[in-house]
Amino acid sequence: MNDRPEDTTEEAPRDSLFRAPPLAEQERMVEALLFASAEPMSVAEMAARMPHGCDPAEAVQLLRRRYEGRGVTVARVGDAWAIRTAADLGYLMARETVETRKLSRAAIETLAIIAYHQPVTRAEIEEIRGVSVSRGTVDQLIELGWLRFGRRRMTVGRPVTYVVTQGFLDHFGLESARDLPGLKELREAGLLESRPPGEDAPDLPEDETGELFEDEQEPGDEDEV
Amino acid sequence: MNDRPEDTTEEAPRDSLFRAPPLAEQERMVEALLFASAEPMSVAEMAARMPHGCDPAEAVQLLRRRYEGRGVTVARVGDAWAIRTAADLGYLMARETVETRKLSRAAIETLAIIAYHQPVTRAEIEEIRGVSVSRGTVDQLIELGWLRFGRRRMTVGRPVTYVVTQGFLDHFGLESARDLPGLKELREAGLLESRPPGEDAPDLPEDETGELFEDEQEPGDEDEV
Amino acid sequence: MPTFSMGTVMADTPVPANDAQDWDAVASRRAEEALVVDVDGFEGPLDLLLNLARTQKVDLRQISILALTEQYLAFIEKARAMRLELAADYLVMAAWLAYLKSRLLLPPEPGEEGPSAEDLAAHLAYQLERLAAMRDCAARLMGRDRLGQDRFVRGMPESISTARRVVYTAGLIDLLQAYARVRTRDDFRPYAMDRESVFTMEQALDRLRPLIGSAAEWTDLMSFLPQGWETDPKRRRSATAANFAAALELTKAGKVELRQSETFAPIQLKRRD
Repeated sequence: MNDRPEDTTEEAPRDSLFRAPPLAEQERMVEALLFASAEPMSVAEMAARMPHGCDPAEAVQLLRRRYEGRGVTVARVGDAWAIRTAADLGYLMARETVETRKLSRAAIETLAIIAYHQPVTRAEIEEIRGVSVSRGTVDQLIELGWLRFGRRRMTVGRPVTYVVTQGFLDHFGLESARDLPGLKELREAGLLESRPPGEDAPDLPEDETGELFEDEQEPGDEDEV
Repeated sequence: MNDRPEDTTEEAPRDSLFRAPPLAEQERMVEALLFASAEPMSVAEMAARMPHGCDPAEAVQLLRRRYEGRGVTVARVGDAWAIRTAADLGYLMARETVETRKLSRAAIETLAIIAYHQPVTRAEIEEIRGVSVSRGTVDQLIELGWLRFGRRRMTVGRPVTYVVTQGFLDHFGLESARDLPGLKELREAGLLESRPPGEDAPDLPEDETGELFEDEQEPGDEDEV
Repeated sequence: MPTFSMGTVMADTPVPANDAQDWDAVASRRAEEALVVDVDGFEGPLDLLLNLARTQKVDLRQISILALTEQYLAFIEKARAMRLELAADYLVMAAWLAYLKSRLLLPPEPGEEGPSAEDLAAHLAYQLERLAAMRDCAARLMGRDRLGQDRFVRGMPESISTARRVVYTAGLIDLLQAYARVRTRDDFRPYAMDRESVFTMEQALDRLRPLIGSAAEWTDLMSFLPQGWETDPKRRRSATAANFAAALELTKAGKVELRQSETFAPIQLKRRD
């Protein structure tokens, strides 16, 4: 690192008393400064910290070349310099954690009704469930890609209908919604719950209890949510 | 960068679906991660962010060699890694230093005793210093992130023990507690025992002798640091 | 605490060193310092002993404990003569050293129990050596290239974030069961009738919702028990629990407030406006 030719000082004869460190050493200094600084640093700021006679402008160019293609780069920020993550590696900094959550009872029931009765209107779903269906539940199911709007029903008010999607079929491993077993088959398969409604409420995970207010309201209160 | 030989995937047949990026690319990733983080990062943390099949442990070794003699260095801190400025360039940044709270002599000595004798109980620290340890001393060291509680000693009263932390290693530039200066000499001189070498200390209560075998480790063996 | 001169007793002088750097510097300056001692500058009797031991100008392993004992006792005497208040542990140490001195000077009594005077002296010498070693270690530690002083961390750390993505799990069985549940709700209603002593939370909710409108003032939750459920203990218990759970739900929904002045005191409910 001290292999810089002797002539460096000749370039700055006025500083002969304070011989500047070799350029390679200046590059090290700039590297440390840019690394540790909390703000981008101008050449003047670097010079103020470096020994007399240093040329941070040249050192920063050396450093910049050294970091070409590396995991970080020496970037120009206005008239200052900063070390930044290489753009192509930004994704490493933002890790995604996947959290699995159970679908709320309201959502799964709504989904089931739509799967069995599609195309089905909101009023019909509410009639079957005996409670209103909140916009949030439908939105969530649409966002999950399991629900979409079908054609409007040709009745008074032309209400929208809901149908399940291919994504729904894929997720639940179904060829088509018609393959869903009927009530009789469900009973035979032991899938009918033998508990009266309401009793299973205490078993529900915490966040599902809230649904009583968010979701299951008497039809008519619906839009207050 | 893509000159990785074809047979690499054969080495890890279970990962054949997810071919790891070339090692040079992994080195870039580790570089970006370590530059981005102010805290030391463990190999496991890096691996969690890097693509499947990466080997950050090997990549970090490459990176460490690359930065030898540079303005910043790749430092091992316990079982983690961090980039820190080279110690010889500290004077450049010194003005950035926020005046840290001054440590009392009691705190410094207590810290040294814990580092060299860990895991160590309060009573043992007091024995060595010949004075009681004030609560403020330990609190201050814990607040600095240099101390934490180790396992309780399996003796009467099950006293808590103190051990030093990763933050301690980072602060004092130690790769591990084994690298404490003079540790080997002290051990050889018998100065890390609770009594002079060869002395039986017949006046000690019986249950304290067992502890030497059950729980106490030499500082160098402390893997938790 | 006053400072005072120790005359010839002290050849080098401990200085109250309250921080690392001063302390480091002190080590080198010590020899030239004036012979002024601040008792507060000592970190206990062992520290004082160690400083006295250093005046013997020998390796701590060759220290004369007898001479050290005399030095310590002389120090304490002097301090007392100057009417300095000494902490109890200095006096305890003085007493112990006086005992040790007599044991070292007198021939051992036959049949004497416990460790010999030489063992005690050796242990004291060991303690001093160990303390000196730890001092040295502390100085070496503080003299290392320290973070924030000689070595620096990244000044512009990037946020390394961990985003949370929620994946909903729902299997076919969940779907089928949900449908079955919805479609067979009516079938089950008669079963609920069998459990005549059970008041469910949903029932309590249905009952409370219209009632809370009138609870503009704090009202005892127990007053909301349905008729016919107040006397029979079994029914009362169930209705109380259901009412309480329902009240919590209503509180969570922001419809009512609950309060209880102390443990076991009546729980009171008020409408939230």
